[in-house]
Amino acid sequence: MSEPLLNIDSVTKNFGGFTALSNVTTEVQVGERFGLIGPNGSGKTTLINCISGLLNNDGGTITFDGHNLNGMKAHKRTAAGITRTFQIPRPFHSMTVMDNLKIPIEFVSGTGASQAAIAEQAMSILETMGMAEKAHQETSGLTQIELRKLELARAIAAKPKLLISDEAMAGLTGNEVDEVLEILISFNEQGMTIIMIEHIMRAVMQFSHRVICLDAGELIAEGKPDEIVKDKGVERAYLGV
Amino acid sequence: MIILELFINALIAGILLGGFFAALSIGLSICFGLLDTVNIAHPTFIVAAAFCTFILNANFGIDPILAGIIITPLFFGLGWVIYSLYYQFFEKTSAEALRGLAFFFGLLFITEVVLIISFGVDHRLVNAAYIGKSFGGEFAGISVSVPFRLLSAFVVAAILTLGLQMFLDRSFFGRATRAVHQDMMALSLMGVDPVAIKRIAFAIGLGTCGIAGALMIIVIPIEPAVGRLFIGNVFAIVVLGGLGSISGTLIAAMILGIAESMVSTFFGPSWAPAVSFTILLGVLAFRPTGLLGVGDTR
Amino acid sequence: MVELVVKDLVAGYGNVSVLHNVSLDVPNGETVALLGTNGNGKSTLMRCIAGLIKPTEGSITLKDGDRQIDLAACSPKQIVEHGIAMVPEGRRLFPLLTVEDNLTLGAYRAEAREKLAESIDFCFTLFPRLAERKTQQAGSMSGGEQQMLAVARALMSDPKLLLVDEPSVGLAPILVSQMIEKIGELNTSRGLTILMAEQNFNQAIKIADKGYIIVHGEIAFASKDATDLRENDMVKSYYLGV
Amino acid sequence: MIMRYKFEIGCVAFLVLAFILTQLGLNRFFFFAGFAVLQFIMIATAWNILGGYGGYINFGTAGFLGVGSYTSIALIQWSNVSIVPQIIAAAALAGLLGLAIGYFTLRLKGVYFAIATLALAIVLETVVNNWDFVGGAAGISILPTRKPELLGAVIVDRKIGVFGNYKEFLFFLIAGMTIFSVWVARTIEKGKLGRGLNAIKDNEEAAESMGVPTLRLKLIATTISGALMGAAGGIFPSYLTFIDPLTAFNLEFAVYSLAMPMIGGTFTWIGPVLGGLLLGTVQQVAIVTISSELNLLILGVVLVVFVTFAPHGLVGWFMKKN
Amino acid sequence: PVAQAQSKDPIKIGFSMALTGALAGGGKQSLVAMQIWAEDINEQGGILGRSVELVFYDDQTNPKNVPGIYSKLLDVDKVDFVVSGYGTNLIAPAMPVVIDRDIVFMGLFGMNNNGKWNYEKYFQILPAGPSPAVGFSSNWFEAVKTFKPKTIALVAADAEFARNLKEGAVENAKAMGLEIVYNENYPPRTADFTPIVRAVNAKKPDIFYIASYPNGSAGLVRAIAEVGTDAMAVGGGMVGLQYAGLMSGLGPNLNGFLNYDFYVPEPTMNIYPGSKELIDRYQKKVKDEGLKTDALGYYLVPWAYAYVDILGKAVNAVGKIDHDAIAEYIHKTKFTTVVGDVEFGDNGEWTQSRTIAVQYQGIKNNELDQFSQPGTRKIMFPADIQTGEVKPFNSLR
Ligand SMILES: Nc1ncnc2c1ncn2[C@@H]1O[C@H](COP(=O)(O)OP(=O)(O)OP(=O)(O)O)[C@@H](O)[C@H]1O
Ligand SMILES: Nc1ncnc2c1ncn2[C@@H]1O[C@H](COP(=O)(O)OP(=O)(O)OP(=O)(O)O)[C@@H](O)[C@H]1O
Ligand SMILES: [Mg+2]
Ligand SMILES: [Mg+2]
Repeated sequence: MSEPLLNIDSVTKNFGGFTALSNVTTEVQVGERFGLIGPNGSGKTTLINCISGLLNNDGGTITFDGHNLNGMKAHKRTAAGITRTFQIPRPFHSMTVMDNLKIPIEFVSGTGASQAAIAEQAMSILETMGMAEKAHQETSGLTQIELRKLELARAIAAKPKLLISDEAMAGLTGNEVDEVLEILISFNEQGMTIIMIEHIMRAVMQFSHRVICLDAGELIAEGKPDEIVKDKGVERAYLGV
Repeated sequence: MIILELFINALIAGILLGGFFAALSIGLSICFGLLDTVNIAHPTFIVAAAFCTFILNANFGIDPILAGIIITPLFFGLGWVIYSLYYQFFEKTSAEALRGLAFFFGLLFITEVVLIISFGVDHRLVNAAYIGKSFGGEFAGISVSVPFRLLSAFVVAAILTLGLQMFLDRSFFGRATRAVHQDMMALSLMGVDPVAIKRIAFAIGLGTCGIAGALMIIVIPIEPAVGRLFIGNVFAIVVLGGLGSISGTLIAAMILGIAESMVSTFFGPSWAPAVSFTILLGVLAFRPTGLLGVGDTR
Repeated sequence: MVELVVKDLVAGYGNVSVLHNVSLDVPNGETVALLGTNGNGKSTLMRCIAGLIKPTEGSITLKDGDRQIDLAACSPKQIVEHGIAMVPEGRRLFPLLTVEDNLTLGAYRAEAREKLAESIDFCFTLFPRLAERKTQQAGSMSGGEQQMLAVARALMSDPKLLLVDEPSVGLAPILVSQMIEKIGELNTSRGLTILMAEQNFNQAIKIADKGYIIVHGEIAFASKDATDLRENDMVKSYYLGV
Repeated sequence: MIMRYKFEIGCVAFLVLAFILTQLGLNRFFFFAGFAVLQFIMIATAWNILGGYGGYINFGTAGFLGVGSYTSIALIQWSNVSIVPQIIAAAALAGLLGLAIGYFTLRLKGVYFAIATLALAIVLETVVNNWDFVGGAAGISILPTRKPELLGAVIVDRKIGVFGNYKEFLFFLIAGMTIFSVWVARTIEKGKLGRGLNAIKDNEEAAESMGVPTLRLKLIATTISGALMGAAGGIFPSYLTFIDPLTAFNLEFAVYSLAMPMIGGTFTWIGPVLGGLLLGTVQQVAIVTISSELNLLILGVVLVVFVTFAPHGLVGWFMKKN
Repeated sequence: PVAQAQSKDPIKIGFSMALTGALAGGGKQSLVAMQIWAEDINEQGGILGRSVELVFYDDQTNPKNVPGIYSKLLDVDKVDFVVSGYGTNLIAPAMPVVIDRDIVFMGLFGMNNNGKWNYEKYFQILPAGPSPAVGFSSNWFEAVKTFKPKTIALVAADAEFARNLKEGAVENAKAMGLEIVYNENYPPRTADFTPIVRAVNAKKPDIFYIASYPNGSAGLVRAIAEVGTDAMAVGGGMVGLQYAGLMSGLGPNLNGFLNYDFYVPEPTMNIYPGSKELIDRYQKKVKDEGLKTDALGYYLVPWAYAYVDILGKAVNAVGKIDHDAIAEYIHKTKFTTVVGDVEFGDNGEWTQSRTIAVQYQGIKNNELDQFSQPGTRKIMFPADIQTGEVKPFNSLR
C-alpha cells in the first residue's frame, strides 16, 4: 500500500478538564472517500478542527502528504492542500457569492493569476455546483442549501488534495442530498480525497469507501460501510436499533 | 516600618479608589459590556449628574449622596430616551455598533456644551460633613488614616455594584439582559420583549450615572470637560474585567485602583497610568477576553 | 384545551410573499407534522404563529377553552404568554450563557416562573445529558446537545402548544429517533399539543396524528389522519418525488 | 490606457494643483485650514486601512500620531534634522509600532483590540510625559528651519525659494502625503491585500481556512496604517511649533479618525476622504465663525446627524441615490 | 466730557481664547475683562480716534486650532492687532504666524514663550520677571525663609505650566541650599491624592512646594486635610486656589496654605491703581448679566485688562499703526496700569517679578463673600505690600 495522504496518530484534545478526543489513530489514503460518523458531541468537528488547524491538538501527531502538521498555521495547511467546510456556514457576508470563491483561488490555488482568470475559475466551479445564476448575489439573500453549497464551492475552489466536508447535507432533502453527493463524487473522481462527516446514513453508506466511528472522543470502529453498520458498538452508540 | 505603613495605607487607598472607579464604570459595564452600545459619553453624563448634585447641594443643602439618589431617576429617564433614539436609528436598521460610537461622541459634545451653557466652565465642589476629614489610628504601631470622602464613595459603589451584580445574576430580568445581545430573536421567543429589556437595562446603566456623579463631585472637583479624562479608565476597566461581567468590572476597578495607589506611593504618580494600562495589556495578552470574560471576543 | 387554527394566511419577507393562502388546524392534544422540502415555507409559517413575522392577510387563531385569541394581533411576548413555545430552526441558544441560564430564561413568563424548579427537573430527566452539562456554555456544546437544550428551553415556559422546527437536523441517527420519540412522549405524557416542521418523513410519521405538506407556500396536501398520512399516494408523489 | 490610470492621473493633477495654489500668494488662512483638513483626511485614510478594510478598530490613533510627533521632536532635539527625514523616521517608527501592536494583540478581537490600542496610546503618553529630552509634560517649542534646503534647492524663502512661506511648503508636503496615503489605500483596496483583509473582517476563521494568511495581512495592515499615521504626526511639530503630550496624544484623534470614515463610508477609499473633508471643513469653519462654545455643538450635531441619517456613510448614500 | 470714538472703521483686535476645554475658566474670565476694557477705551475715544472692536474665536484649549485662528484673524478678518489667548501652550502655536507678519504680540500668561524665538515684538503680562520659571516662585521662597527650612518636597502636575513652575522652584530651592527629598509629578487623571501626600510625609520635608492645576489643587488640599502633614509651608504654585468656585468649595481646608497669587483684596494692593474698581465692575457685570464665569475674577481680570490696555496706550502714543514703532515704544516705556507699573525687558517679560506669596488665614466657612474682603489671603511677600506674618502650616489648621 502506498503512503497514506493523512495520518492521524494518537491525537488528543482537551477543553479544560473535558477530553473531546482521546488517542484517535487512523489514516486516509490518497483518493479515498472517507466517512466520519459518531454521535453528537463525539468529537468529529473537533477532529477536523485539529486537522485543518483551527485548533491545535494537545497530543499526538497529524501528518499530511509527508508534512508534520503540528503547530502549522491553518492557512499553511490550506496551501498544503487541506480545506474544510464549516458545519454552520460561514460565508464572507459582505461579498458576493463570486467574490467568496475568489478568496481561496487568489490566495491558494491560483496565486498570481489575473483577475479575469480567477473570475473564470470561480465561475466554472459555480457552474458545476449549479449556482452560476447566484454568482453576483450577496450571500445574505441565500437559502440554507445555497449557503451549504457555497461552503462546498468555496472549499473546492482552493483545489485541495483533501476536502473535509462537515455535515454539508444536514437539513437537505433526499434529492438535494443526491445532488451534493454527485458533486462530491465527481470531484473525488478527479482525484480529490474527501472526508465526509454526515449523520445521514444513506449518504454515508453510498459515498464512503471506508468509515470510522467516534464515540465520546474515542475511535470505536473502522471499516467498510457495510461492516460498520453491523458493528455492535456503532449500533449501540450511534445508529440505535 | 515606614514602608509597611505606606504599603498598608496605599492598599487601603487603592481599594477605596477602586470603589470609586467601579462606580464610574459600572453603568458602562451594562451599556457597553452587555448591550453593545459604545457609550463613550458615559463619563460626561456622570459629570452632568455631578453638576446636578452640585445644584442640589449648593442651593438646598442636600447631602451629595442623597442628591445623587434623588437625581438617579432623572438619569434613568434620560437613558430611556437616549436608548429609544439609539434603537430607532441604529439597532432597528442593524447598523454597526461602531456607528453608535460616533453617535455617542456627538452626544458627548452636545452634553458638554449644554453643561457649559448652564453651569459655566468653572470648577465646582460640594461640601458635606464627611468631606475633608478622615478617621484612623494606630494599630500595632502602624498609623492608618482613611478619608471619609473616599470611604463613602467606596461604600456606595460597593453597594451599587454588588446590588447590580446580584440583580443581573439572579433575576429573570438580569438573565434576559445578559442574553439580549446574543440573540434578540430567541429572546422574544421566551416571551421577553428584547427592546424593552435593552431600554430598561440601558436606562439602569445611565441611571448609575446619577449616583456616580454624586461620588465624582465628592471625590474630585468637576468642570464640564472633566469627563474626558476618565474615558480611558472606564473603558479599560470594563474590558479588563471582561465584557458582560459586573463582578469582573469590580475586580478590574480594584486592580487599577490599587495599582495606581501603589505606584503613586512608591514610584511616583507620574507612572501610574503607564502601569495601569500595561496591566491591561498584559492581561489581554494572556486572557484575550479579560479577567472574567466568557469566551466572547466581540 | 387549545386548538390552533390558521386560515388563508399570506405572509413573507419584505415584498416577497412566501406563504399563499395557507390554512391548517392543530387540534388539542394532537401532534401535527408539517412536511415539505427546503424553502417551501415551513419555517415561515412557524415564525408567523410565533409572532416573529406579521402576516399580510388571513388569521391565526388560538382557541383556548372558550376564548378565541387572534394571534396575528399579538406580539411574540403575548403569544408566549398565551402558552405557545417554539423551538426555532437553528436552535438559537444564548451561546454565552450556561445551560442552566438558558433553561431558566425559558421560564421567563410569569406563570412559568412559579414552576421553575419543577420544569428544570423535568427537563433534566428528559435529557440527562443536560444535567451533566449544567454549567457549560451553551455555545460550546455539540450540535446534538444544543438541539436538546433548545427543546428543553422551549418546554420551560410550560406551554400548551409547542412549535418545533426541524428537531432532527444534524442529529445522529440514534438521536433522531430519540428526539422524535421524546417529542412524541411529551405529547402523550403531558398532553402537549404539537406542531412539528420536519422533512424527515419517516421519522415524522412515527408520532404524527396528522400532517400537512406544504409546497411553494401552499398547502398541497392535508391528511385526514395518521393512516392517511402514511399511506396516501399523494404524499409520496408530493414529498418523496416518486 | 488613459482610463486605466485615471486615478493616478487624478493624483498627479491634484498635486500640481496644490503646488500652483502655493504659488498664487493666496490668503494664508487657506493653507492653515487646508493643512488641518488634509491632515484629517490622511489620518482617516490611514485608519481605514485597518479599520475599514480589516475590521480591526484602532482606538489608539493618538498613540501613532504621538509617536510620529515625538520622533520628529527627538530628531530636532538631537541634531536639528530637517523635515523630510523627520517625517520618514516618524513613519518608520510608527510603522514598527504598528507591527509590534499587530504581534502583541494578534489574539485580540473587536473591542478588546480597540481598547488595547487605546491603552498603548496612554502608556506611550506617560512615557513621553516623563521624557525630559523631548520636553516632557511641559511640552516643547521648536523653531522650524527658516530656510530648509532639499537636494540643494532652497525650499522656503520669500524671494528665492520654491515656496514663499513655510506654511505653503507644509501645505504642499501634507498634500503630497495625503495623496500618497489615498493612493496606498486605494491600491490596497483594489488588490489582494484588500480582499484578504475584507475576508478577515467578515470571518477570520473562515478566511484562515480558505488560505488567507490572516496574521501576515493584519501585520501588514497595522504597519502601513501605523506608518501613515506616524507620518501625519511627524509633520505636526513643524506646523504647531509647540508640542506637548496633551496635544500630541489627544484622545480627540482617536474619535475623529474613526468618525470620519464612518461618516464617509468605510468600505472604499473615497469614504474617509469625504468624511475627512466634511468633518475637517466643518471643524475649521465652525471654529472661526462661531466665537463661543457653540462651535463644539455644531460638531456634535454634525456627527449625530450624519451617522444617523447616512447609515452606510456618504458613499453609501450616494450609491443608493444612483 | 469724553470724546466718543468715531464710528468710522473700527480698530480690530483679534485673539483666540479658551472658552471651552481645560483652560476655559481663565479664558472666559479674561474675555470679560477685555470686553470691559473695550468699553472703557471706546468711551475714552478709542484708539487713534477709532473705536475698538474685539474679534475672537474659541480655541477649545487645543493648540491645534490656534495657527488657523490667527491666520484667519490676520488674513480674512484683517484685524489690526492680535493679542494672545490664555496660557503658554495656546500662545506658542501663534508665535510663528505672528512672527511671520512681524507684528506686535501681547501675551497673556505665557511661561517663557519667547525663550527660543527671541522675538522683539512679543510682550507678556504674567508678572514673573525676566526669567519667568524662576521668578514665579522666588517670592514664595523668600516668604518661607522665616522657617529656616532644610528639606523640600516638590510635586507638580504633568502639564506644561506646572512643570515649568516646578523647574523654577527647583532652581530656587537649590539656590537656597535646600535638600530635595521628594520630586515627582502626577498625571492629570489622578483622582486620589492621599498616596502622594503620604509618600511626601514619609520623607518629612520642612516645606512642600506644589505646582498643580485646579483638579490637583483641590485634590491635594483635601488630601492634606485628611492625611495631614508636618511641613511648615505648603503650596506655592497651586493654580485654581484663586478661583471663586474652588475657594468657596474648599473653605476652611485652605487655611495655612501658602500660595502664589497676583492680586488679592488686601489694602496694600492699592499700588495697582484702579484695580479695585475694575474688579468691582467685573463682579457687578457677572452678577447683573448672569455670566457663567468666575464670580470674583481676582486671578485674571486685571491682567487681561492690562495687556490690551498697554497695547492701546502704546498705539495711541505712537499715533499710527506702525508695529516697529509700537514695539519700540513698549520696550522703552514704563506703563501705569491696573496692575501697577509695568516695564518689559528685552525678551518681552517683566523686568522684575511681582508674583505675590499669600497665606490663607481665618477662613471660617464656605461663604464666597469672605474672599472679597481683606483678611482671608494675607500678603506675605514682597515686603513692600506685606499684610501679615507667615505662620507654620499646622498652626493655622
Ligand atoms: N429572513 C428572510 N428574508 C428573506 N427571505 C427569506 C427569509 N427567510 C426565508 N426566506 C425565504 O422564504 C422561503 C421559505 O423559507 P422557509 O425558511 O420558510 O422554508 P422552510 O420550508 O422552512 O425550509 P427549510 O427546510 O430549509 O428550513 C425561502 O425561499 C427563503 O429563501
Ligand atoms: N471550545 C469548547 N469548549 C468546551 N467544550 C467543547 C468546545 N468545543 C467542543 N466542545 C465539546 O467537545 C465535544 C465534541 O464536540 P464536537 O463539536 O467535536 O462534536 P461533533 O462530533 O462534531 O458533534 P455534532 O455531530 O453534534 O456536530 C462536545 O461535547 C462539545 O460540547
Ligand atoms: Mg460537528
Ligand atoms: Mg425551515
